[in-house]
Amino acid sequence: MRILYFAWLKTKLGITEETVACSAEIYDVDSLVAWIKTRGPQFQEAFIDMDVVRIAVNQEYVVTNVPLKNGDEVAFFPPVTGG
Amino acid sequence: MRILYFAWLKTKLGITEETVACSAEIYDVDSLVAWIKTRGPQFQEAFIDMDVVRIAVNQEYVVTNVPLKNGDEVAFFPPVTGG
Amino acid sequence: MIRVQPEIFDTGQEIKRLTADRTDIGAVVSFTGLVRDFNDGSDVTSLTLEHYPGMTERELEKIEKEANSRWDLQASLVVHRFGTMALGEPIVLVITASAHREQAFEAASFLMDWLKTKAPFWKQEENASGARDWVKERKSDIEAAKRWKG
Amino acid sequence: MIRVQPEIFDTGQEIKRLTADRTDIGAVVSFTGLVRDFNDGSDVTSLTLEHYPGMTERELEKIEKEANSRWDLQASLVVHRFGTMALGEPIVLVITASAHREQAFEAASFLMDWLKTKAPFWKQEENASGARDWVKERKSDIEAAKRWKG
Repeated sequence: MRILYFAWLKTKLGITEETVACSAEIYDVDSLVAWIKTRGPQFQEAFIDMDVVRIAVNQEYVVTNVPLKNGDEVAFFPPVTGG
Repeated sequence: MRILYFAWLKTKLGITEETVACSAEIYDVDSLVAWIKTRGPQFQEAFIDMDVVRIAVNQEYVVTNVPLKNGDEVAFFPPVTGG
Repeated sequence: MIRVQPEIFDTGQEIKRLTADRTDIGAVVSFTGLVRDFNDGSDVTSLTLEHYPGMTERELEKIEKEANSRWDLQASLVVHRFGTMALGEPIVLVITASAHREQAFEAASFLMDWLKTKAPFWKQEENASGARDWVKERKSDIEAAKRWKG
Repeated sequence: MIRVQPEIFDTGQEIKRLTADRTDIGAVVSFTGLVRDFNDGSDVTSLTLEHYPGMTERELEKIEKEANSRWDLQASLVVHRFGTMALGEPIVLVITASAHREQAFEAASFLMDWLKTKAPFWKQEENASGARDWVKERKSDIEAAKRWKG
């Protein structure tokens, strides 16, 4: 899976994009987020309040937990502020 | 008084503008309209339905009867259709 | 600012002129009304607008002043043409500029609704057979203007 | 039509291009969003917009499609820039063209409200002291978007 981070999530984590393989531990959005939070204090902190994190799978917003497979594109970003 | 007619009122009456002196007979909007209607069938017809005639005195809309004096500018026109 | 003129205008140029060198404007809304080929089902070939010189300017100024009292505008412009115009030509232009978009949108919409029912202009349409007809007042315009009260 | 680009655009030229040689359009509404010097009280000197290439286009297309399904539009255009832009420069443009003005006004307002809450753009403001801050989501934008339901 391709994982993308935007705006302050990108700045805070220092990552724009990474590749993560699906596994017994990482198989849906919730388990992916849980795994990301184990990677260090800045990850823990960035994902502590999921009310300010938006999630898109394959460039579509998701608001519930959905299954993930290798090849998916998952993006994490703050509420949008364009226009 | 200067009397002005616009749009279909002008076309129907064949008058753009005329001067009428105030008198014992013509002293307010209602008496002016009453006098105009005596001037011939096309005048009678043009003013038969006052719901489709708008009146301005000195370039301000009036919706009630107001007194007139020499020097006033009185305009009769249909509901506006600009924009 | 208001202008009543027979000459054609350019919406883009008017927007540029109104907002040039301004860095306090966040939102600009423009409305352009154009001569279109069908009005209420009849085939229009050209349009002639008559107006009441003097009163027209007074009414447009009043309407613009009212918009500026109701909304927080940084700039506003109303341009209305008179005379004969061809299909596709612009008739009327409203521009509103504000720090916030809702203000600019509402003020522009209000300006058009009030202008439509208050500014002394009358449209005469010419159709393919050469007949000229005075355009009738529209109920929808009266209803639209009522939204804003006052 | 939608476009996502770093280049500056000209509202007037875009209106012209969209309405050229059309005689069926009665009303054109444009909204232009500009970089302004104050946002929520802080002194802004420039603005940088990040976006999510691919998803941005998809979202804008969805929003434009939704507007065209809700209102009777003869033409519509959404242009959104990304990258760094100076004070006074345009950020976003929405144009709607319709036979009737209410349709054009409402659709333009809707497009902006949905774009503000759905299109994946993020603003970073630079202020006089060189500090860069990510702009926070506005409650008023969320409320505005709710007006349209769906």
